[in-house]
Amino acid sequence: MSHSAVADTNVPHAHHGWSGLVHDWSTDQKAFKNVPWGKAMMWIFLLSDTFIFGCFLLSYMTVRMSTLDQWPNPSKVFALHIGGQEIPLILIAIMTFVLISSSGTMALAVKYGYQKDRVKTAILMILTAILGATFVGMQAFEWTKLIMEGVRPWGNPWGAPQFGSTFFMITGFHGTHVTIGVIFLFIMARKVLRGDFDVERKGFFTSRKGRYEIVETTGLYWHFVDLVWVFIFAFFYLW
Amino acid sequence: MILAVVLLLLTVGSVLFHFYSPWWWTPIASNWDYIDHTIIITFWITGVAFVLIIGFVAYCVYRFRHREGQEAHYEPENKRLEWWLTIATSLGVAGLLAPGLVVWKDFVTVPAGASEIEVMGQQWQWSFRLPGKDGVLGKSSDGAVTVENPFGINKDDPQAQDDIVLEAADLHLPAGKPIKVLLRSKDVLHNFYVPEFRAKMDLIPGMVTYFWFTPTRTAKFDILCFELCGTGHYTMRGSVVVEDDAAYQTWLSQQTAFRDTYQRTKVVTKDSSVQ
Amino acid sequence: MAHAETQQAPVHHAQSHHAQGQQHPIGIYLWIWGLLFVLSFFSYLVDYFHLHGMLRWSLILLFMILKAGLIVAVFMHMAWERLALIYAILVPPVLLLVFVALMTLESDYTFLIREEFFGIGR
Amino acid sequence: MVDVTPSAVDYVAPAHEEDELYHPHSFLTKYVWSQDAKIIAIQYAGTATAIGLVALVLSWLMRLQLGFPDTFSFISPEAYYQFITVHGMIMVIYLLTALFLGGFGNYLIPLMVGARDMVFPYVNMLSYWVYLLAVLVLVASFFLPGGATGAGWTLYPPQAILNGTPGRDYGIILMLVSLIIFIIGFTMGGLNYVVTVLQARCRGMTLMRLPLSVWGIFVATILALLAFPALFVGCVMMLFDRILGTSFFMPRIVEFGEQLAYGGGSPILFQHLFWFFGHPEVYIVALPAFGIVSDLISTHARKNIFGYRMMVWAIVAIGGLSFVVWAHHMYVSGMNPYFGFFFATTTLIIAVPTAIKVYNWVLTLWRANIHLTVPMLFAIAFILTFVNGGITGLFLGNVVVDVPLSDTMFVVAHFHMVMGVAPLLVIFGAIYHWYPLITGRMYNNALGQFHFWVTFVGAYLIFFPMHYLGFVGVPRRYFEINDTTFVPANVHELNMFISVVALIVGFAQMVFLYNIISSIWYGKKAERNPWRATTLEWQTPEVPPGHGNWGKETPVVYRWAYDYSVPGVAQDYIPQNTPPDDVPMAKPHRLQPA
Ligand code: HEA
Ligand code: HEA
Ligand code: CUA
Ligand SMILES: [Cu+2]
Repeated sequence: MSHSAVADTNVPHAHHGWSGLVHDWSTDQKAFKNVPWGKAMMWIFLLSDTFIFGCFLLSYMTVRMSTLDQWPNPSKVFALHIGGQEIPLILIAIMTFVLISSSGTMALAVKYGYQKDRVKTAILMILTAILGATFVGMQAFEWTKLIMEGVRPWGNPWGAPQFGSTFFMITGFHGTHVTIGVIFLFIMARKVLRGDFDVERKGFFTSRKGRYEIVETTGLYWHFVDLVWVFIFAFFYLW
Repeated sequence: MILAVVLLLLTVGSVLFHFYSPWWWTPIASNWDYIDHTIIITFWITGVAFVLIIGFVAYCVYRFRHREGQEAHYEPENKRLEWWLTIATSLGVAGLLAPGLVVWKDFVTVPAGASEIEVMGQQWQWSFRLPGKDGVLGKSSDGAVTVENPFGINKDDPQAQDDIVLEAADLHLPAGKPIKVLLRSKDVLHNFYVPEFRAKMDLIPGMVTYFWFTPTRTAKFDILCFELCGTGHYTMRGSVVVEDDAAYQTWLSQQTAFRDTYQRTKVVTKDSSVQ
Repeated sequence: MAHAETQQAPVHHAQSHHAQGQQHPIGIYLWIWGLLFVLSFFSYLVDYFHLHGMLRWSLILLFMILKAGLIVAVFMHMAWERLALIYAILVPPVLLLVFVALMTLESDYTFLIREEFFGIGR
Repeated sequence: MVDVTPSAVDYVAPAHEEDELYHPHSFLTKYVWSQDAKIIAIQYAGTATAIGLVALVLSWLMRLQLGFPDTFSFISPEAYYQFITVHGMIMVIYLLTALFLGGFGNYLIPLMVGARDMVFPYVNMLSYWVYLLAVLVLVASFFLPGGATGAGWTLYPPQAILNGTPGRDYGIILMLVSLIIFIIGFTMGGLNYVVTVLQARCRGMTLMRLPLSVWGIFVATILALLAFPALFVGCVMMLFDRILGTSFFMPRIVEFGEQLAYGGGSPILFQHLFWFFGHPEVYIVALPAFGIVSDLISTHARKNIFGYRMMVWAIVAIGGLSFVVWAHHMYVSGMNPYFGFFFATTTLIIAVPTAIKVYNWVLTLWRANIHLTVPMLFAIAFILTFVNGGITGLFLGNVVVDVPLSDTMFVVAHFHMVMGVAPLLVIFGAIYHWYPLITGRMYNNALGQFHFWVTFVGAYLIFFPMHYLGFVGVPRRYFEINDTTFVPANVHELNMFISVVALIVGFAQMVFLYNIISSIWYGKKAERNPWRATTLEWQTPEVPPGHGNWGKETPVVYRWAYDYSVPGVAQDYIPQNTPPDDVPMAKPHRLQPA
């Protein structure tokens, strides 16, 4: 191996826990020992993104809690008729499982990436992307269904107009994140397959050498999208 | 050298300006002289800090200016000094905050006997509603607001019948009695402020906000809108007449109750739509 | 001096020769994956059985936090990161929680006012 | 004491270069599509200054109207409201935020932490072009039917998107879109700044050895990354309200007698989102100024900054606290009245760390060796204007005192003094200070002095008396005040005075521009390190620093940034990268004070 980029050189074994915390922050060069630049950047971006989704959800909470109008019951709204029976929230539940599955495949892709198993990594990433695309497809189905039933961003047949507004806005933003993730996954999978990270080929956007840690960075983003869904599921669909 | 002088001049000038300039608040006409007192306390505490700090800077600039052979002293920290300054500042802040919070408690707690009035803002004029003889405002809702019924008063509410609606007219208030002002808006944010009363609050559509005060001085005052509400914001004026109880009662007895005004406007609008 | 240490950490610590970065047995990922499925199923059941009130909310939040925790800790490898990173990422969202808490109070207030003044006639 | 000793480093870890840099080949990639943080910095600064001049001209027009009402027929009320809105928005976001973080951040961070460049130069470059796009979109709004928005820089709905407000058709849409673009662009840059400070420092550069400039910019960037999301969300939602007809912020509304299709939303929610962003935002423009001014004072007073560690912790504390004070802008907004207690308390608590910073600047001057260079003049002027403006903040923060003063000219005076004047003075000081580094030339000293005196004294004369207009009760955002029961006639004289001074101060800025532009060619050649500063940016092998900043080897840092006038040393400063053995000693002396 030519270059040990990930292995930062000044991680002292002696420092763990609190003393490690103090140590890491008070030494030179890096505050996050062992963490490459791209990964650090992704974490901080996700922190910022957390505030975006946090603000979306909190706005949703505020309008929902302060309106006098009836809030439509999501359990009913998102129910599907399957075999003549109404099953509450079933589509959303399936979407949840799809997204979680994609998180699992992604986690494995990261693992194999670090083992430099090109084929396995790429296959798992593509699988992740396909699951993600499936999720987006189901989302599209959901939107179509609601629109057919008369839900609009500015109103709906069942109560507070903010129901539609927040639904489209929050799931829309989440869906956009998923879509971006899918695109990046395909791009990265191609790079993995082509062996870019074995020869440390330069990335176009980063103008830095490509390494397998990019798989982990992509993974962080992907898991975050899943994480956001956990909150949306709890606060939008289960409330 | 010049800088030190200019710093001093600005500081002293500011203090002199404070005491001798003709620009100061208008004489108060409500119970909120507590607010004025708090401002005075704030002035003293912060003014002293300002003069001391800038005076010190001016002295240093003069005394430690670069001259041949001048050498700076090397002193990275002085824990004790820093602690003392922190404590002194905290005390200063506490001295500001304590009276402020006490008065705020008053401000948000409406006294039991306060009579309610309602103010409605719209682009760009004021309307008012007084409770009438029964002293209670009738029920209303934002959904029922129409041109004929600007407050969206519930026509079936018995307590609403004697309410007095003043559209684009002066508001009258009796002196010496606490008033709870309920604020509503038809369209956008506005803010009800009479500088002589010292108290203000925003009007929010779809909400009711409030503040309270006791007018203490009889006169006619201007009401200004203090929240940007569109192009006509600066023209959004009204008047409030504070008068003694006798004069107020006389005025009150000349006003028409809601049940009558409502009938009348309805007839008028019907007529005009026929034409 | 606080850092009188003179050590220079060895370059390859805990790293096999052909692999780098986070290395964890595959079992743990599969196990967490399963747990996430189970937890999601549970939270779905909360709705399916029409639980409500405090019970519903505590279960929703419980499952939510567990799921979120597992994803962040294991899938995002937070559990194996050094504390410096963990705190840098986990502390700032506290500000968001303050915001949420205050907005809860605010929307309650708005609702009560609206209910009191405009509630009639709806 | 840990890191403020003048002695050697504790340990030096082996070098660890992440990567070599890209190499630009053509003129275009070198100076236009450049990925070099220093070029990007200049692009940012140039754009910010250009758009800042637009805002300056707008402020003249506003002052003309306020000083001489009924004189200028071309200033209609609509135009006036468009002017204040765009003036405020440009000044706060497109000028100050962009200049401090995009300009100074890009230039100083890599140099001061001893890095070769930002960690991801390509993204950094994109950041600038996206920012430029945001500026262009903002400017475009003036030229569409209906013109720019006149909703006030706070953009409060419902008013911002209803008919009574100028620019309601396209202006507001472009304003919101421009902000969204700005936030996206800023995020790309901001991530770079943060990661560069955290992960790309040179050997020996611990956080507690960073110059305070870097600390200020660093913490401000973190604030921005966490605060802009709230604005982003608010903008998106308002855009939907305007375009799609959703009702996030729109309750039931009867506009000019007509019932609109909105209902049930919460206008006050927007205010909370806006100020959850807005208050940290004012510190985003204040913290870099705090940091930079510390370095200016220390360098030109030839003395270490007093209480460095307190300074760092104060920056961090102010940054953290700034997220829990936002509703002090909403005391009279009709929010839950009990919030007043909470927010008044947190707001006044912020005064304590801020006061510590003031004390430490002032104590740095004590027993110093003060060179009254142009940058130093600006730095000292900053102290006066900032203390003055900060103190009026205490008035406003103390909830009951805010009740009569809110939305009066007192508020306008407060934020101009503390934001429009104080940080701007630092910007000027900083430009003069780093001018020799950036251009390799000296500015014209006489013109610099002239610029300083007119700007400092003038700005104080504009904004100090303005507070008293607020006491009188003159409202802000009034096209004209006309006759009232409480505004005496002499208020108009004061307004006239303010306007005249504002025009003079404005024109003095042209002298400044002339000075910095003409000195690029006609200034006398600067020495390598004309201020004899310790920080790394002055220690580069080439001046102005070349591509990659450091030549072959990145520097190694042995000491904090403030080793000025160390006893027993032959010169009155020791650069951060001077090894202990190379320090020139005057006479045999113990290096470490006991
Ligand atoms: C750089 C920008 C900046 C800074 C640093 C500040 C600093 C402060 N601001 Fe200001 N503020 C603005 C920019 C800024 N502000 C803007 C733009 C607005 C208006 C927005 C709009 O509505 O358009 C505004 C409005 C504003 C309001 C709302 C007014 C209203 O609309 O009604 C309030 C209220 O609390 C406030 C308070 C404060 C306080 C307490 C501080 C404190 O941080 C100040 C702390 C500093 C000091 C206190 C001075 C130093 C201390 C000493 C010298 C020691 C002596 C002190 C004691 C004895 C205690 N500000
Ligand atoms: C940093 C912010 C900043 C700055 C520098 C200024 C500078 C000035 N501002 Fe402004 N102003 C705001 C931020 C700022 N303002 C904001 C946020 C509002 C609120 C808007 C609203 O209500 O919605 C406002 C509103 C506002 C009003 C209130 C309007 C009203 O409410 O009716 C007035 C009135 O006099 C005014 C005047 C001026 C004047 C005369 C100047 C200056 O001319 C003062 C003198 C000049 C200088 C001190 C030098 C400035 C130099 C440059 C800008 C040059 C460019 C930069 C470089 C070369 C690096 N401004
Ligand atoms: Cu109504 Cu301003
Ligand atoms: Cu603030």
